[in-house]
Amino acid sequence: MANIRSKTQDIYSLEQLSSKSSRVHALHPMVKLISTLLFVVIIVSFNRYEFVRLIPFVFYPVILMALSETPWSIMLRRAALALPFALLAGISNILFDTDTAFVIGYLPVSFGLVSFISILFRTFLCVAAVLILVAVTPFNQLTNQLRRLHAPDIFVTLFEMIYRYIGVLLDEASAMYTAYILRSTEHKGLQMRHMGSFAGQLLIRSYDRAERVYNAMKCRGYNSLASRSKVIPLTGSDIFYLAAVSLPVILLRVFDINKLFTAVF
Amino acid sequence: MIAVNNISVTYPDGTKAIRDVSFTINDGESVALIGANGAGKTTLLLSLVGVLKPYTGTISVDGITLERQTLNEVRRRVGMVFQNPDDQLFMPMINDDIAFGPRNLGLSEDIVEDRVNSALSELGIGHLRGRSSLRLSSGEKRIAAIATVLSMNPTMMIFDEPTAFLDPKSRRGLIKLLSKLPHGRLIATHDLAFADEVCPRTILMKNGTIFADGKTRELIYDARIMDECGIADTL
Amino acid sequence: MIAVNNISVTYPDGTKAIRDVSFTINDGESVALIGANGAGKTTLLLSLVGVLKPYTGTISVDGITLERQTLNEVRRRVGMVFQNPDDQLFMPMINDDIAFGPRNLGLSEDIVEDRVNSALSELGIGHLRGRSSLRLSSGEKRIAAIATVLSMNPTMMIFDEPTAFLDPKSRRGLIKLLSKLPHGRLIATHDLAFADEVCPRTILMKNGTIFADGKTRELIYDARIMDECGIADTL
Amino acid sequence: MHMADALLSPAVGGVMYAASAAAIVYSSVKTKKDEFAEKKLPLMAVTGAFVFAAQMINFTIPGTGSSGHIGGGILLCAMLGAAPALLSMAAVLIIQCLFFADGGLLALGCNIFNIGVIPCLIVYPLIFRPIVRKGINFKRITVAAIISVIIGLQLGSLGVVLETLASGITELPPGTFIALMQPIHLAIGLVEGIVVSAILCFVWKMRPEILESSLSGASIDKAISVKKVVLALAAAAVIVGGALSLLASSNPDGLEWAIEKTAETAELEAMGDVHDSAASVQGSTAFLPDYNFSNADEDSAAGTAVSGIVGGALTFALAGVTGVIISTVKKKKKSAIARADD
Ligand SMILES: Nc1ncnc2c1ncn2[C@@H]1O[C@H](COP(=O)(O)OP(=O)(O)OP(=O)(O)O)[C@@H](O)[C@H]1O
Ligand SMILES: Nc1ncnc2c1ncn2[C@@H]1O[C@H](COP(=O)(O)OP(=O)(O)OP(=O)(O)O)[C@@H](O)[C@H]1O
Ligand SMILES: [Mg+2]
Ligand SMILES: [Mg+2]
Repeated sequence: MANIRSKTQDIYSLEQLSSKSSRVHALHPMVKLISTLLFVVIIVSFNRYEFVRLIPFVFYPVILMALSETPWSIMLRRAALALPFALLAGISNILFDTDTAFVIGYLPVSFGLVSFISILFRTFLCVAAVLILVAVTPFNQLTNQLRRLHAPDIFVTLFEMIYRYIGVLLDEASAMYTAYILRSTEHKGLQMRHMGSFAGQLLIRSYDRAERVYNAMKCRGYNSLASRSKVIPLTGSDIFYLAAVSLPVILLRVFDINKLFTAVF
Repeated sequence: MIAVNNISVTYPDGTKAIRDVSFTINDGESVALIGANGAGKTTLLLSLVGVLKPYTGTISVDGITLERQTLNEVRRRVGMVFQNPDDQLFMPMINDDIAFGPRNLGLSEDIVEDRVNSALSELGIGHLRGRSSLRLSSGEKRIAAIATVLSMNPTMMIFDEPTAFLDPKSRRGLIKLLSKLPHGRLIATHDLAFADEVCPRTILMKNGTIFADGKTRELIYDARIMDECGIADTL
Repeated sequence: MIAVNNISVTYPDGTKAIRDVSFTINDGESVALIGANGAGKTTLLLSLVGVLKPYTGTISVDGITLERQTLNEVRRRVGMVFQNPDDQLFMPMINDDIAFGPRNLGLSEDIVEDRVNSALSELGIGHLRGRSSLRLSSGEKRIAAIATVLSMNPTMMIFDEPTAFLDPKSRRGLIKLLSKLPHGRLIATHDLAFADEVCPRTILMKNGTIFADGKTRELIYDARIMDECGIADTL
Repeated sequence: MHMADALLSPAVGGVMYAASAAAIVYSSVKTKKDEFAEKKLPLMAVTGAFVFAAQMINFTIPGTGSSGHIGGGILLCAMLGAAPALLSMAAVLIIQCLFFADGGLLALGCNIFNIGVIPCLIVYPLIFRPIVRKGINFKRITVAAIISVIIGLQLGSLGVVLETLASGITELPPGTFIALMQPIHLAIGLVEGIVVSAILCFVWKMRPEILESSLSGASIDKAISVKKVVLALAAAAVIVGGALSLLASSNPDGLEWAIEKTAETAELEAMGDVHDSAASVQGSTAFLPDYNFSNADEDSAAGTAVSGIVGGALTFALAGVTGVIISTVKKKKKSAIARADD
């Protein structure tokens, strides 16, 4: 089950990335959250034919990934994961939207193709933005911010605990799966008719684990869903970063920089 | 000081897991709890911290009788380290886990921070602070789990099979660590050599009752006694 | 017979878990695999049954070289008992679990039934037949897990920390059991006393390489060698 | 079935965010009122993580050779009850979005709604619970699980279709889109339903008390009135949707319209006449609104296209160079520090 192992690996490598120290890592988590959201919303607000106007936004991931030392290999792998759905919609655009948008030399380019490329490129930009966010922000800082945004505390704590136990259960599932395939020599992979007891076992074991976790929590005085979060002060560089990201992004949305170029040259 | 008087514990399904058990552990004393699988060790430990409610009998800690109203007071004084550290480390980062108990006590963030720092430094694991428990070694997880209890400033510590999962070196590290901590403690274990090294006194359990309570050396090397308890083995 | 020739195993993230390891285990031979946490024991075992693919080198079992085409043949001959029996018992009843392997070999129901019965009686756990693994003790689970492998009629058995979770008596039972089974075996363990009793020969691992390979007695009592492997401890 | 950001418009994303947020807050309040809330939290967490892990386990579907995986909503509901199940499912979806690139940040609202709210707050109380509550047994569990999973998946994929169409990113005609999505999800739903029912039957056989306790009177879902949930969701959606569609209605591109209105930007003047001349064509054929491609003026369109492509290539190159420079400078600095340390 390479699948399960690689997922565990994914959490692990992000965990390592987010605990590095760089200027971007040191920024206030809220600032990073806001600028990421702003970036995604702006990207998505372009209509489907505006590929050219999206291009300058590539500076955002390029600069941030370099500053935070996030490797491109992780980035490309994730973009590939997000691709299938985008491809489905994009290809259908090629099929259905066949009017010619413009002609390069003698080669007609359809609107469908333009929107296809633009959908793929948007996918890349959005995935990159989210990846950068989690690669430069330790998980507990993210959840702290959720608390400060008054997300229900029970939900945030739940979120933290699920994140923690995903790693544990993935390890268990992958060990069970290995034990399974070692004795299922003639078949490839898990058979559907065994899925009930296979997953059922894992589920009951998880249930018993929950009981033990609950005991461990109670022993350390857990009896309320009280809110707890630490306030991190905003610094000058946080405000500078917010401005440095949002100004260009908003300006690029309002002005068509390509047009300015054409006007100048 | 923990004083246990004639407690019996019955599970909802009717299993009588503990029957009429009494003993006392003084401050600073180190006691091993030995018994076959299913003898009732875990059940006994869980009732000491009020997770399971005894059917009859009383438990008191530092003179405070364990009841509904004193539950928090008792849990603050008696810290329990669970058998599987993965059950005890449930927050994303180790420092959150260590801060979990003190925060629940309602301490201010400054004091919580202090507690976390001193637990980390006392156990010599400052480097684990911002790490997630996701990829710690078994030995590191075990020590982190102890830190989560230490930060509550307990007077008494309870361990359920602390040497499980450890390689010989980490096991040795744990023994060194325990010899440095001043707390009174009760340690359920199958590792007789470990009990011998760490605990001068042993409580032997059999089928939910106390079969013997005395000097560790005198009990675990006595083949007849060990055999009667169903844990016959040569060291 | 297992022959391992210069294998190296690298995880997808670049961790070089095994480097240039070679050894041979003859039929009926009993070998302990000892090393600190993270030394690469589990990785080595998993590559012997073809779960992990070595980067370089070859593995052969009874003269059959482990490759994609011979995977089934090799797994039929080499049975692996996992560290945690819970991972290995995934069917509703113990007898389903034991029958699982033989059924997948395409054997007729009669033969499957035979195999189940002989595995159960060989291990003396006939009474567990119709029980669910969810309600067994740790020791019973361990033996049931061994039965699921035994029913495949392997020539070689591989164990990953078989004494974990066991009380002294169950551990003793396991030792007796192993001495009765005729299979060649490789046993990864942290339990040095166990290795001493069960395996005349020991392979010592350190950082993914073989540090020493020789008589168990000569290795585990040699404080200098054990210290260099990072598992220094007195028995 | 996870939706991606690239296929969404901000308006649709925003509406669904509001609806899902309302559902989460609602479920949090419900869960907290439950006397077992405290105890339920670790249970919710671990079963949530279970659903995540179980989705990684692919199984082979007999006779087809293809593989499937389980859906979590109904399974979680049966274990936990509706409101806690929604919270778990939502948390799992957020983690999938942030850490595994499954579904986008803006699409999170849609995904929580399609995969969480629909099965947990609508299908479970209306279908699963009534069937099973009459008296729990293997047959009822099986029937209830299969029907609920199928219906949940049908509604969910319909949600995907509607949300995508409303965003106007794809050219697929609605009929074709639905004809493509629904049958596929019928098949998937059947397989998932069978697997979920098998898991629940296993749990029922081994530990009947688990399923009983989530169905029993002590559980919270009794308190959940479907009507109230639907009303709350509708209200949230109408408010946000109304605000956003106000912006969107006068111009296909709401955000741009808003920006133009609040700050009389120079953009309009700059584009000036070209924009005007193309405007009529754009209106009828949905031309690039900001682009001066027009059939009437092919030469200039091609010219702009070429300059656009050249400009785009230059931008990419420049971005690449910037990245390389930053990385190099950082490396140099690092090795300088390392040397200083020696
Ligand atoms: N939740 C439960 N419900 C019913 N019976 C239980 C429960 N937990 C434990 N028991 C039973 O109570 C008895 C004591 O179990 P306990 O876990 O305390 O033993 P133990 O000494 O800790 O064993 P081990 O060495 O295996 O950890 C056993 O017979 C066990 O089957
Ligand atoms: N899936 C994986 N991906 C990457 N590295 C891994 C993976 N599994 C194990 N490792 C690494 O490979 C090395 C060997 O691990 P392995 O589990 O084989 O050690 P071990 O000797 O079995 O240790 P233990 O005594 O704790 O069981 C360790 O450094 C470990 O961190
Ligand atoms: Mg126990
Ligand atoms: Mg191992």
